Amino acid sequence: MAAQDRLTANTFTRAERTAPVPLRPLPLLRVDGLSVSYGPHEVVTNVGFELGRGESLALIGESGSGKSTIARAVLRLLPSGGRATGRVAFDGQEVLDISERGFRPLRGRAIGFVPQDPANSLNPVRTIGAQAQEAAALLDEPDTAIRKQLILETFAEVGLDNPQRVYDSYPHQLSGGMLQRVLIGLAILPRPALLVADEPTSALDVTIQKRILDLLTRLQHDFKISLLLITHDLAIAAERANALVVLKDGVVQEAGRTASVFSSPASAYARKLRADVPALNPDRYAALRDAGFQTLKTGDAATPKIEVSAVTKTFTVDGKTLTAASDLSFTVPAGTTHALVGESGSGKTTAIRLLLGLEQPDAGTISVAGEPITGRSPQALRSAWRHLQLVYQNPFTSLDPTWTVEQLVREPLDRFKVGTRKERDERVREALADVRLGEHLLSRKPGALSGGQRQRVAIARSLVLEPEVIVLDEPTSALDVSVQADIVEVLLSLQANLGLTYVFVSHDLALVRQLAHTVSVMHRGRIVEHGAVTAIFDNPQQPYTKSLLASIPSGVSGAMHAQQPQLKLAVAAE
Amino acid sequence: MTLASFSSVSRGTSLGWLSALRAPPTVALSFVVIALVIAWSVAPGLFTGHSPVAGVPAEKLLSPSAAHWFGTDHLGRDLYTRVVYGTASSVTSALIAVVIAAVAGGLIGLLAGFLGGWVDIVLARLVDVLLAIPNFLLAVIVVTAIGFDTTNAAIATGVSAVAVFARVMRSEVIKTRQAVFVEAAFLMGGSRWHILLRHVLPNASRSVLPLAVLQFGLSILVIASLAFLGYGDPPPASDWGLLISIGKDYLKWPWLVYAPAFVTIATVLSVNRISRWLRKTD
Amino acid sequence: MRSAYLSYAAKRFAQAVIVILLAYVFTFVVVSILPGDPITNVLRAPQNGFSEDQIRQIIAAQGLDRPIPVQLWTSLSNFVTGDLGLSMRSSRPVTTLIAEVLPSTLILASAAFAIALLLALTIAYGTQFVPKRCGQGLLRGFPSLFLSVPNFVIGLALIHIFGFQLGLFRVIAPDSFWATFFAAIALGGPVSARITEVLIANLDKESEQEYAAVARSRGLGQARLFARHLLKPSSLPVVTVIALAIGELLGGSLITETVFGRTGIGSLVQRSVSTQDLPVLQAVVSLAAVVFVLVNLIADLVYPLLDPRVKLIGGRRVRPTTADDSATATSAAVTS
Amino acid sequence: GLSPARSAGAPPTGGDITFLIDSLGSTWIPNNSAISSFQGHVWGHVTDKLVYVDADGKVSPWIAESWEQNGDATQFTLHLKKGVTFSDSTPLDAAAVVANLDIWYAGRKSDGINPIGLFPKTYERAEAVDAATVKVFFKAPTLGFIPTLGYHGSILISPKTIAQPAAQQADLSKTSGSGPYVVASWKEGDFVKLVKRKDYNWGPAAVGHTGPAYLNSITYKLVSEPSLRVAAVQSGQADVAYSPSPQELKSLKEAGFTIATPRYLGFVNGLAINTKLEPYNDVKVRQALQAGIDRKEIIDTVYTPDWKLATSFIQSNVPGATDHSDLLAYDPGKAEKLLDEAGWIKGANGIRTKEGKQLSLTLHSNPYLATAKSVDELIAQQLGKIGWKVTIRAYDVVTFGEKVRFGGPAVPAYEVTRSFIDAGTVASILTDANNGENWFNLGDSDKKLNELRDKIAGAASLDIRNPLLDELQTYVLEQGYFIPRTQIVQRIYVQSPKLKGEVYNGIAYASYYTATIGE
Ligand SMILES: Nc1ncnc2c1ncn2[C@@H]1O[C@H](COP(=O)(O)OP(=O)(O)OP(=O)(O)O)[C@@H](O)[C@H]1O
Ligand SMILES: Nc1ncnc2c1ncn2[C@@H]1O[C@H](COP(=O)(O)OP(=O)(O)OP(=O)(O)O)[C@@H](O)[C@H]1O
Ligand SMILES: [Mg+2]
Ligand SMILES: [Mg+2]
Ligand code: NI
Repeated sequence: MAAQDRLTANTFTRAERTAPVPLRPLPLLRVDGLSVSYGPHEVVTNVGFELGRGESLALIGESGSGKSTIARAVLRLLPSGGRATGRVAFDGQEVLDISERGFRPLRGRAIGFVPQDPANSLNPVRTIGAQAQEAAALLDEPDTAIRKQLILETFAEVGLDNPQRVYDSYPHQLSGGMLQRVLIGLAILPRPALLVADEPTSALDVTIQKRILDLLTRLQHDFKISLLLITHDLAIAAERANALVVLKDGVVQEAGRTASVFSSPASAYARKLRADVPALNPDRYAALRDAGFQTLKTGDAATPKIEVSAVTKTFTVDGKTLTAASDLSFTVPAGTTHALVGESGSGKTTAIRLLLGLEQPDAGTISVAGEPITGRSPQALRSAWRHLQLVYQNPFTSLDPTWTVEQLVREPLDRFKVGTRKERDERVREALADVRLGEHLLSRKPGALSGGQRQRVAIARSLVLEPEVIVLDEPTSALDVSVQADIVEVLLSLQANLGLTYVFVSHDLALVRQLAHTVSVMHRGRIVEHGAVTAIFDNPQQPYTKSLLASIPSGVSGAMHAQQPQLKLAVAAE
Repeated sequence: MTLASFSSVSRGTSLGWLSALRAPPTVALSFVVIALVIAWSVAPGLFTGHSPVAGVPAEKLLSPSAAHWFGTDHLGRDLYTRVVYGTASSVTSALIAVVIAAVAGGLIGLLAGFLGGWVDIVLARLVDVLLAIPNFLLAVIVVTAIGFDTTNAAIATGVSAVAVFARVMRSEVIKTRQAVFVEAAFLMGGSRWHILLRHVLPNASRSVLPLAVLQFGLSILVIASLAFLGYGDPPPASDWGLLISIGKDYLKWPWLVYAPAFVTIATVLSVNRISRWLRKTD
Repeated sequence: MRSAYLSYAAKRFAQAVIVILLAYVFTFVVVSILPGDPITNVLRAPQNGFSEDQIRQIIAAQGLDRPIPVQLWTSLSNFVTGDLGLSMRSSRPVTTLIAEVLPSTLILASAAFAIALLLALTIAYGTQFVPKRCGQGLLRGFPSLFLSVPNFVIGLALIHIFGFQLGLFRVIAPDSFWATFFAAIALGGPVSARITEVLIANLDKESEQEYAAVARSRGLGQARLFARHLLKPSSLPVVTVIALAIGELLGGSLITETVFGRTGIGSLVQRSVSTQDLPVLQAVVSLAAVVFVLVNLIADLVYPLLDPRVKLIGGRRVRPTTADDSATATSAAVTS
Repeated sequence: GLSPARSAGAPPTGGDITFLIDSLGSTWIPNNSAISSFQGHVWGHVTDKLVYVDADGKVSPWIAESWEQNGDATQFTLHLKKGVTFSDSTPLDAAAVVANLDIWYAGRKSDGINPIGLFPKTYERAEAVDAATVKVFFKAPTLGFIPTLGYHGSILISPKTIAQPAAQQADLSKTSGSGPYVVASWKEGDFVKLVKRKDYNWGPAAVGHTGPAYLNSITYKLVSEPSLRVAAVQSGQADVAYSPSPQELKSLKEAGFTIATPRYLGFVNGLAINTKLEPYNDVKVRQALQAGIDRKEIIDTVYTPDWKLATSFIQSNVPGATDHSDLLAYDPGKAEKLLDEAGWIKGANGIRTKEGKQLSLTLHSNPYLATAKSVDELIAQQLGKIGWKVTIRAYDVVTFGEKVRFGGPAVPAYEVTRSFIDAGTVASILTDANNGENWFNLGDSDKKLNELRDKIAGAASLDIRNPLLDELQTYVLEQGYFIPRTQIVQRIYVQSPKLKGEVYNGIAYASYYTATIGE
């Protein structure tokens, strides 16, 4: 399949070279036969695309597919060891093989860059202002006072409330969202012709994410900036870009206008990708989810598995008290999935840590399967944990890197002394099979597993005890959509078969909608709204819930409404 | 046996050898040097036909030649042979130092980091004291207190490095203790000690390994310096440090200093290179 | 914020005092608890011709037959009042002995420190400007070479080349400029190598950081990137390493002073160690501890002022660290 | 060249010399430091002694112009030179001498001032008869008293200095002697600078000069590396290097440097055997040891021809020493035969065994002698050939003092390097009577040795004593009680050819009192 794709990409570039369309205006950026390798490993192979002036193009693909690498090759910012071959023309000028000195004038002035990770993209020991002055130096403006004025104006433009304070701050004194806006501001300050934005929102909350994407779209319009947007979120790409390039393992799978790629994806990969995006497929798991729910409902739906009543938790930091959970109450019937949603810092993790007894509440009671959780020592909680397990948010940190998969999955059985040796071996294999992991992985260590495989190991580990309740803290937020889809499927079928009760934490409302039965919306430590998923999503009562729901990328491309018909793209299907 | 454990420490299983093969040329060269050093210490007899103790007094102080690669010493013994036979003791003493430092320091760091509270406070002050006394001064004081020979010099060197390991171990343990997988282990029903031994220790030890390798090289130098000050084994021992320190009295015949010094430098250089490589690949 | 700083400073100061006292006790314990009675043995040397009875009288006259805890208590209480006692070896006041040799060691150590720092900065910063093809690797290999050569071999080689062959200095005048200069090179070499290693590691780490790439995307050249962005964050952690290196200069002076025939703390220790001259050893160790603790105290107190990320919480220094501080920590720890 | 050979005409005065030394000892309290072989150099120039003992052991007048003793050697009368002063202008008179004799004998222990260990313990008291006459009383006959006055420890110090507390005495610049030089400045562990005393006028007649010294100053500078000391002299940076490595001497001599290897009066370097310890309680084993050491090879390999083969167990320049080279010849065949007879049979590995025990010998290298380890290694090789298993132990000075003792149960062979002035003291050291050191762990068990000891102690004249001494030497060597290695040269000097006229005394110290430096 890869060979096939490669062929098409080649065909395209060759066709372009031999028969250029004479009347077509010169594209701002043209990438042609670009390959990049790190040492001996080629991670980007023969990629080509074009981006016209004032247009936007999204590079999409799962993690590690080479998106950032392409962006960096274009920007000539490959890390040491990276080597690019092929052709990259900016405004008709070949940029790959000119000298660093020759390329430098383009930097910032003509090509702006918004990096992926706002927290690490500003020098931590210099003030924002000092770094902004560097960007402002690219303007032909000798007067520092005026330059500062321009900086402050730009900060205001990107929606920073108090530009002067931001100017004087050090990076660590600002939140991620603010930093991301600063970075966008610094990138657009010299009014570049091309803006390369590498996942500008992946680290942010949905609400802020929407604001930033809106800002980029607006800037693109206002200043006629071309946008090379990199994202792994198909929904965002669909909403924001005129054109798409779908990558897998460094090879272009499909490229074309957003509308056509979405309406009729030509490659199997793009089709699967589209199907896995929750926002585009809200009812994908409805049948699976409700099947399990229905069977149970007839049984003992009356007895709630989890009861949380009037729980409050405050933390004291720097002498200031912070209420992370305030008067939380909810119940979860057996065999159902309850979701906790809310933006970052709203108290979701705190709620479930209280639920597991990892933190003790200041007030309120919690019981799981009739057993009280509150007011017990860790030793006393062991018996509760026998039936109550947690899957952590981050599969990269929740598994001991020195243990093998077998040891990891076996550990709870050994600790709780479940069954005989033989039976334990048996259970480990069953659990791995449940999460669809092959036995060949048994002797691997987490370092040799992909993120999705790791998270499945983590789930297997919590399943192996056959607990009644599993708490999942954003179990898929670190993963690609396709992996996420696999895991969700596993979870739902297990629930259907075993009647498990889930508490599911997520900030991805689209995902919640796909798999939860009931939901609590959290905001600043409080539950602002709760009830059945369908009821809340279809008819939100609270303004906060409404804004959350509005931020879900619809997958309906804004660009599709834009008037850019002459967009010409390398579309294999054409 | 100690040597076998050293080489296995360096990377572990067959996978380790694969990556060793893919190592940069300088690292590969370093491994070759270390392999040679190990071979010398395991089977010195295979590398030379001379005796390290009995010389021909009439052939004293000959300059390097085909017959005597490193020349002969003041009693007519083949210096190359003495270097080869001295390897085992040099390597062993450096190992003793590292083991003492790593085990004692590691234990202190482990307990301080994991138990926290007053245990941490008490141990931290102890480590501070050890840190506050310059390493070499500490080694000299300890070796005078326990007597002068190479093993004691190794012990003193180890003691002087305890603080370093304790510090690194403690910070690693604290880092590890806060790791999510440690909390997860509690949820899996693990007891404190189980978690300490099976989760925290192996993980925290990983960054101690390059340090231990580095310390190995450092120990060779410190023990050599102690030998230079006269705190080494009696003759006819031929540890590298002793050879250099004997040679320095015969500077008119410079190979007596420079040949063993060269071997020492090559070994330490290789060990340091490997340590740096380990740190990078980890 | 101010009060947080003051309470931090007070706490660090109290710790420092405790460490110094403990170092004093530690030396006493190590030297006197372990077997071997140096005084008696020196007296027993056959050329002295003392009878056992005479030896016993001499020991008793100096109060060395009292129980160890009593001796410790006496010496500790004297120490606290600033009385360091008499050297057992030469019978002269320890304060005089130290005062006599301290200037020479201070000169050597500061020269060594200056050279080490200069060398380290030149090499480390040099790697930023020397291109890969024109010997950057050589420059990078330099510190590990210096770290692999026994310090006394460097010293002997320097003396032979510069002292005898080139006649730049006279061996019998080790306090002359050139003699001090080369002794400082021998002493400072390994220290400079440590600092260089940490600096290079930090520079590499920092230049791999995203912000460096982002700054470059704004059109900064290597020189300005280095001066504006990399210099400060990569040099900050070195403050800690430097503080630890001071201890090594003191320890290293033992060898360097012996080799170069200088009189200083190092050679004083060497002389005292062979006779287990406890009062002198205790004084030197405490002095080393004082220096170490003071320098670290200063480093710790200055650090929060230099690095805006550092927060002082409840008398502790907290830095929201990036992933890889352990490399620096390791090298820093090794340096001590 | 041990006697001052000088041409006629007034020698040039002036000049400064630098003497590189490996250590400057520990304390400078005169009593506690005087016998240290390092400080002896300085004391030799700063202080005078009552009598002078030359390299051949001949005693001649110095501050004591003449002396008498009573018949049983229990009372001595010393007549002092007049007009002698200490550098603090205190006169060196009878009172000063009495003060010195008293502190040599008793020290001031409560103040940390030790007695002089080798000063006769039979001392009773001394009294000043008049300003220039001192009478000394002993509890028992003490024939060696007069020579002892020329020994290291017997340095004359100003009574004012003697009266000072230890901490003051430890400051060399506060100590006054009556010697041709005074301490101008010093720094512990670094250097001692001496300048000449212009009014000095009481040098020992034996050195042929009594006026002020010629050289203006002498600086003793500590350089601990032997190769550096030598290189400094070679490159003209210094004038004398002390204790070079013997291996370097040959080329130095060829390059025109003066090499001095004066021998002190005393025992040769050798091993005192513990006769209580298996297998050395067997005379055949001891004799095999005596014959199994190739003394010539030691000199050829470790030393140079400046070293002399041992001819007895005392140095050949000691009055009364006789030549017993025949007893010390290398004869491995004889050694093997003796061992075979004693039942030590060579095994497959070349090591001899008897009743399952290996024939072993542990040598404790003497920490005071730089070449000791090399010699021990060579001996280990030589004995190895005839079936001995030799182990070498090396301790520092402190541990050596603690672990290694004459006749100690773990020490089969104690390495002796010891100077003395009078051979009469030798015999009494060998057994345990009268506070003897009991070198061979014989106690009182060897009748013949006891007899010789008593006869020698009671001998009232040298004519009676010398034949007895010869008999003692033969007996000790024949019995293999003492295994000589080489005559000892403990002090080796490498000297710039410009420096001439130095004198070596009976304890092999170089005195530059008579030396001059040319261009
Ligand atoms: N500095 C580097 N050295 C070696 N390999 C690298 C380096 N940077 C990236 N890679 C590899 O190149 C491949 C592409 O990485 P890249 O960062 O371009 O992916 P991406 O699509 O941006 O992923 P993500 O969505 O996670 O940001 C990956 O396999 C990655 O492991
Ligand atoms: N141990 C703690 N000490 C102090 N403050 C804490 C602690 N744990 C959480 N908080 C604070 O409580 C608030 C709620 O945090 P929590 O982790 O529950 O949010 P969340 O909804 O899980 O956010 P995210 O989506 O980012 O995971 C935050 O302001 C957080 O800083
Ligand atoms: Mg990326
Ligand atoms: Mg959370
Ligand atoms: Ni240290």
